[in-house]
Amino acid sequence: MNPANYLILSALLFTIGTVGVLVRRNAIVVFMSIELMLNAVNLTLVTFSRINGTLDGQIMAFFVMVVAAAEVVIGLAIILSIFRTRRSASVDDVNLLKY
Amino acid sequence: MRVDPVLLAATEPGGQPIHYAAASGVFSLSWLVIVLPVAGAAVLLLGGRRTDRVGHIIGTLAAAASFVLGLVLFATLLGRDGDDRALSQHLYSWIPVNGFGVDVGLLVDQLSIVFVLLITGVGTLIHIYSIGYMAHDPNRRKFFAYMNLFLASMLLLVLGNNFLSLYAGWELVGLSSFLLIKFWEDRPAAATAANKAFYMNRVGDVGLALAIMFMFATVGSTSYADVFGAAAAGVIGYGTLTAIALLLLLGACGKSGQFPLQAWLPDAMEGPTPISALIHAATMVTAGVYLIVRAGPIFDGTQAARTVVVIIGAATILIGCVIGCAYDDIKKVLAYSTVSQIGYMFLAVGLGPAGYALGIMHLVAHGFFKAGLFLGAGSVIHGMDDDQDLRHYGGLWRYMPITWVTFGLGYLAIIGFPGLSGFFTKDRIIETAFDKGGTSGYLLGSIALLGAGITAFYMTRLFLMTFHGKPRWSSEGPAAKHPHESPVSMTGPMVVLAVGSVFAGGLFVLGHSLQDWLEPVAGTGVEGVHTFSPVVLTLLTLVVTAGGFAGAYLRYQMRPVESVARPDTEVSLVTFAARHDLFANTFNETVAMRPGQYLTRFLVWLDLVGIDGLVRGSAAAIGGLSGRMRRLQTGFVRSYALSMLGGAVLVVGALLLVRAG
Amino acid sequence: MNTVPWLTILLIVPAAAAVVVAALPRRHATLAKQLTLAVTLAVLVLAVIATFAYDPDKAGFQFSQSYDWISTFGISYSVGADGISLVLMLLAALLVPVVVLSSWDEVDGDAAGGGRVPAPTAAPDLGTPGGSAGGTGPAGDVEGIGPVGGVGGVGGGAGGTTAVLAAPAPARPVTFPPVETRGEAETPGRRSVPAFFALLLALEAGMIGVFAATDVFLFYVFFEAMLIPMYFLIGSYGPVKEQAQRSYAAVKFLVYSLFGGLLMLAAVIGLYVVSADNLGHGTFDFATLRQMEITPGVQKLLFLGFFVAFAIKAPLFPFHTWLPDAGAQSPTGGAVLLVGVLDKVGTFGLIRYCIPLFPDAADYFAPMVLGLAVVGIFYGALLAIGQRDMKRLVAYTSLAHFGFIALGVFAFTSQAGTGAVLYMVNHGLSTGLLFLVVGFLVSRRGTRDVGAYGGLAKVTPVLAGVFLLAGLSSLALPGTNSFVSEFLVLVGTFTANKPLAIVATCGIVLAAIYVLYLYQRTMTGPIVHPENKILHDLSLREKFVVAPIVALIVALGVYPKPLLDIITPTVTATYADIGKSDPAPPHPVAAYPGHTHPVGTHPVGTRSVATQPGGHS
Amino acid sequence: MTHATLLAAAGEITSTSTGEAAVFWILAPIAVLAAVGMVLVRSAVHCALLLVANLFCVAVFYMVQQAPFLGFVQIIVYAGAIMVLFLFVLMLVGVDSSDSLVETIRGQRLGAAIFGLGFAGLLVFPIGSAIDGGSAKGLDKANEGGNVQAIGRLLFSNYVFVFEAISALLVVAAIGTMVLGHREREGGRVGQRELMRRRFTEPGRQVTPLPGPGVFARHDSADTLGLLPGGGRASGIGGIPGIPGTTEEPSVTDLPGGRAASDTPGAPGTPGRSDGGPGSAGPGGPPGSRGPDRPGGPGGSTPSAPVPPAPTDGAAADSGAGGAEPVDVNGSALAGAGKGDER
Repeated sequence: MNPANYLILSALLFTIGTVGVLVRRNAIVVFMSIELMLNAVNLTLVTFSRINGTLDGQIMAFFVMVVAAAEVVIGLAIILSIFRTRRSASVDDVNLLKY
Repeated sequence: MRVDPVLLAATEPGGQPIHYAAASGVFSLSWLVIVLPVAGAAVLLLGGRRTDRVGHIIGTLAAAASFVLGLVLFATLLGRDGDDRALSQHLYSWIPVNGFGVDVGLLVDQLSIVFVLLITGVGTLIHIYSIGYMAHDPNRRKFFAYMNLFLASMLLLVLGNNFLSLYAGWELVGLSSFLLIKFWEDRPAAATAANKAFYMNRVGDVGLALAIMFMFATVGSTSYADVFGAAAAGVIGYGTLTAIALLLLLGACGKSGQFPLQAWLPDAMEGPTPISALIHAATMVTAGVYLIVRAGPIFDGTQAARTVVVIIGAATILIGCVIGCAYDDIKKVLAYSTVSQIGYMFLAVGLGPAGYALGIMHLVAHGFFKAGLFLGAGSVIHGMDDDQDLRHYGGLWRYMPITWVTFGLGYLAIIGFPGLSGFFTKDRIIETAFDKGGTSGYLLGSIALLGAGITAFYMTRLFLMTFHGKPRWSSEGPAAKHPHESPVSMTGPMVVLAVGSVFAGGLFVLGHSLQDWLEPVAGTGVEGVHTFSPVVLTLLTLVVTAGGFAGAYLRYQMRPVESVARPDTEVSLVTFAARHDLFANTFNETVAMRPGQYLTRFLVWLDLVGIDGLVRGSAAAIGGLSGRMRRLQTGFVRSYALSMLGGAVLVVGALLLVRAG
Repeated sequence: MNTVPWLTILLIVPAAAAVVVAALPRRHATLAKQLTLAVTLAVLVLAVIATFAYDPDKAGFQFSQSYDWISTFGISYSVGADGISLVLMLLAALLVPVVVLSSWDEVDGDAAGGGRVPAPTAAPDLGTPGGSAGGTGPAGDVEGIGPVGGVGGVGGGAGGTTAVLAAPAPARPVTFPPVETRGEAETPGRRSVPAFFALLLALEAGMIGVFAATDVFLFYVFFEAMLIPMYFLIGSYGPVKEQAQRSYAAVKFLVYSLFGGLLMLAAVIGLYVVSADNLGHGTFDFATLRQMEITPGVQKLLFLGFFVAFAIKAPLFPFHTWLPDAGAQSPTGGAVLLVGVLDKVGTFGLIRYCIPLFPDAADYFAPMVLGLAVVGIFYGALLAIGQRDMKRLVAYTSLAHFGFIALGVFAFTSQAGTGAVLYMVNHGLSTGLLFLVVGFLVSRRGTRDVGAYGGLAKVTPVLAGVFLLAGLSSLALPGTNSFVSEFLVLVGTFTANKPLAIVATCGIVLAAIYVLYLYQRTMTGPIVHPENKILHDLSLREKFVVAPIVALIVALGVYPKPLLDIITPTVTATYADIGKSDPAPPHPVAAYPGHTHPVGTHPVGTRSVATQPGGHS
Repeated sequence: MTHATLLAAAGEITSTSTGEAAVFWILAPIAVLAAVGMVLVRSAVHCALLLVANLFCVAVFYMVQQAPFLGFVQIIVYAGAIMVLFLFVLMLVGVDSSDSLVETIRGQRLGAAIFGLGFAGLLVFPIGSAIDGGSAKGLDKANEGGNVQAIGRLLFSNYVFVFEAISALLVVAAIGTMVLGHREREGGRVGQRELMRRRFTEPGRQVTPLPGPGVFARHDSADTLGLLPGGGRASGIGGIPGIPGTTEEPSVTDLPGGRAASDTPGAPGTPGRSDGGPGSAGPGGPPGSRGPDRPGGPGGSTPSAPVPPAPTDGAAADSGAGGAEPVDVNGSALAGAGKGDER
């Protein structure tokens, strides 16, 4: 077993998250996909932390989590308030800002 | 005022240096001759309506003061030696740019002083005349201001000691002429005529300007001394010399109303009559003659240019005469008479040094009698309530005797009645033309002779139709006319001019006085072999003149004159052509004006649709393109995310490729 | 020794005043006016003092100052004046107070309204955007993308073209249906007076800066910075009723200028790169750059970058179409400054930057430029003759004049070059005056259409007189300032290139036609329109506005020596620097005994060569 | 991290313990499958659950990789707090809603597939090619004295400013959420008494509680309202004949768009409500649906309350009584419309 496998795994997870963002319309699911991507990144950071033998990667991952928490709070609040006004949580419905 | 102590020297053909002595004494005041009228004009123009009441007096005084100063200068010059009569005064440095150092300087010599006297003298008289003539015009002050401006410009023209000063004066007289022709500017005809005059003058000015550029490019200077020195020393190539001469001639033609630029002069008669007398008869239009005489050293070096001068002179004589016979407008007849008389002068000066003095002589004499004639015409027009049509006159001698007498004397002078000015001056020109020898001599002489005959014809026609015969106007009815003699301020100058036109020619010819006076400038004509003896030629001229007179007398005195001209359809082809200025205007319109208008319209279209269309087209293309492109901005976050991912793939791929490669 | 930082003072005073004036609340309009006038007059006084402090016989830049600005790229704030830039700064400093005074009531618009007669809106001339270029309008669905929509969205398609073709030269009332309805009745009162004057002040600072800069990058910055106030002057303070046209004109002006400016920026950066290659360290310092040898191929590219920017700015012939629109849609003061000073930046750039920096390229492209110049002379004149919109007409006359200037600059003789620089000043005066007078007319009558006038000389004699004088100066009558410069240009060109000079000289006939034809149509003849009978003549304020320019026009025509003395050494040095000397006349005039003028033999003069060490020569 | 250092780092990786390998090879497929499932399943709740599964897997990986602190934080914060928050919001928005998986943007799926594969390829293959058994330094030394302590030391020494900044960020986020969630009260404070009075006096107010989600119309009475399959109510307040099939169908089919059909049981597979493309998402709809009192629909219909429980929204328009109301075309993705698609 090679630690680099973690990297491949996180690459896969990241890509899956990306695709999720692209194909899902429900804002909440999109948001979850983003969380998935963040996790993938965190996994990378932790793996590299291990490879390099320093804890900085873990610290970084920790910060990412905190930021993700903040982001989730704000993001969900936004989704809610959009839902309140537009009766919809579909990202496709929020398309007024266009040509 | 700094007086340039350095002598401007040049070599003349004989190899002796000519000195333009530095002006000193009274001559250091010669700038005042110009500045006085400038000051008059400035006071009148800037003073505005405050100077309305005294405007005419100020203007006249300025002119008169200038004249007096001119007389003083003349008298002083008389007291000097013959070779020492050219005085140059450096005033200040005008356009100093490295090699191109043009100064404002004056040259008082025999030639310019003659012109100074003519300009200020006749000018003063006409100022006085205008006091009466323009008495009822609300803008009389402006009129006098413009007249002063004209005097100053004309004096600058003749007094400058380099070609650029001359050019400045040249264009400024054009301006004054423009201002005065359009003086009654609410008349569209006047405005149009003024513009036409300015345009055609400008065409001539281009020639003059180019000539000056040639001089600078060839000689490195524009001052008379340098240019003439170089011309006389033969260092200017023949081709260049000819080019300069022809360009000068173009300028002269424009200013003097010579063929092919003669069409503006008759139209210029839209201006007030005193203007016609001063500018368009006596002074400005003769500037071309002055130019050619002044530039004598240049023309001396190029026979070709001189031939062109002669041809133009001869052609213009005939053109002026023929058209003069056809018009019924008193001022237009006089205008065409002016054209043809200046043709005589051109003919004379084109004949070389032998003719320079004759040309000047005729010019001065013509200045007197033609100014007198115009003033007389003005008096008649004034008396006939601004009616200018000869066919509405008749039998006026009874009502305006002074005008009749003075006009008559001018008339006799112009047709060359023995003993009067024209007789002496014009006959000499005809004589010299014949003396040129060869076929060309005969041809030119014959043309001049023929011109004299036709002149006699149309002037007699004019005189008879105006003052004699039965009145073709009525003193009753709606169009009642009350012809009356003009006030003293008008008749006074007429009398003076009449006296001048009687005696001037004789004075000049007696003992070759003017010729001798001008000799240092104009050179001496080689006394060639006479083709005919002078006596024979004089008699011949008299016979031809008498023939012209008789023809007119028979036609216009013995037979009644219709008060309405026959319509164009019933007159002969020649008359028709003459009435239409020998189609000069038609020609100008067809060749220059119409194509110009079409070109202008085409260019306006081209600018709008072509050039600006290109600009706006590209703007519209970009606008349209962005209109399409913005459709890409769908508003769907997921689309944007997809494109971001695509971008990321591209960037990462490219990076990896670069690393791998 | 000059220790006073004249140029920086000249730059800062109006800039600071602009900020102050801009900060004034709207209701303090009068205060803003007075403050602006006072400041601009002060700047004028300072500029005059600086001119006296300037020593024309010293080579190089004077009043120089240099401080590091962006030292990483060798950019510095460095200013300096030579003969060319000094006179142009003087011109700018002179024209701004005149403009301020002339615009006194223009923005509030009530005081001038005393004689204003309600008149039909100006029938825009054939060239206004109304007549859309045939079918080139953008698709109809493109709307609301700003002024571009006004370009051709208005378009009558091909109909516009035929209408133009079929239109006879006289009276063709062009209506503007879609735009006119869109241009809502904007009252002049909605316009901020302090902002207007602040813009003028900012413009003045920009103009002085662009002439004073001796760092190429700084020059570029000022070059672009000037556009901003001008853009707002046109876009916000143009004719009240022509909302669409004026924003069209403003955008056109801006886009044109920016396009050229960007090309120049590329060339400026190119210069930096070249200097980094040549000198080891990149620099934007003009004095250093001009002594640098650049390979001809690179020179050509860089030259074109600068040239196109300046040709647009000036403008020269094919790049001119923004000028008539901008000129017509500017407020009068803006038009005066636009044509009087702003456009001079183009011609100034030609002689200051294009020639000394890229001598080989200048040599190579000179025939092209000269050709464009001559075409421009005739093209501008003919189009001016064909205009019915007075401001457009004046703008087109400028095109002809810029042709003369470019001709002089690229004739490579000291006479022509001096003439060209003097022409810049003179053109600022004469065309400025022309614009002012036209502006007076328009403010009285409310229309720019020539057909609405006629016979005004009887009603407004002083106005007519000034108008004529401005026109005469424009056609270069001797005795007015322009004559000296035009003749110098022509004579200088003639010594270098006879055929071209001969052709160009013929252009002066057309100059007479466009000026006098305009005068004839507006001032002479009977008064056709009854509204014109009650127009009032110049007021005292307006007389004060025109008086200094009139005086200068005559004074510089009679005695141009002071300016020539300032200009000539610099111009001579510029040409000497690139190895150009006046062609000597073949005739050895110096051989004449006792002749005082050493004309022709050493045309460039030894002094100038000696004073320019390290030049190309 | 450049490619070169990546390779260098990878070069040092050594084989790890078999225990770890076992854990990895068991959990990695699960993690991937959970992730894929999250993307594919329709129900948002299922998505959330699958994500939780994934998070757990990842947490285990953390622990295996000598990051026990992070692993627990992951479980507590992510799987615990954050996912709960998600689910909470899901409930607010409508728990019974599921996504339509019909793609509405042309080429979106294809593009996503291509670029996704490309991206994965770009990420994976360089790494895969770099795997040739190096040695990882391991964190044994760094974790001396405990992972938590080590992280804490770092956090409060090297990263103290970042830490503080992050704390500030959290505060800002909290405040931001409050701002976003806050709604200004219009008029004065309305008490219980007033609310009650309004409930009974104002026309068109809902007296009874709204039906619970997922309750179909077994009966339709004043206290238990009938619910249509599409989420709409079968009738007005206490309207007896609200049972589907017995109510006037035309009033349903009168509604514009394919909406009615999709809500009708007989038309499965019709593209969902938002399939009309962007154009149908007119801005006019949503505000209208918020209007507190719509001008009376025939029969004193049932306007939805300003902040209704989930099922009442867009579905309200389905009822024949509410037919006068412009259709809330872009109603809830989660609530009403999804139902039709689900079939």
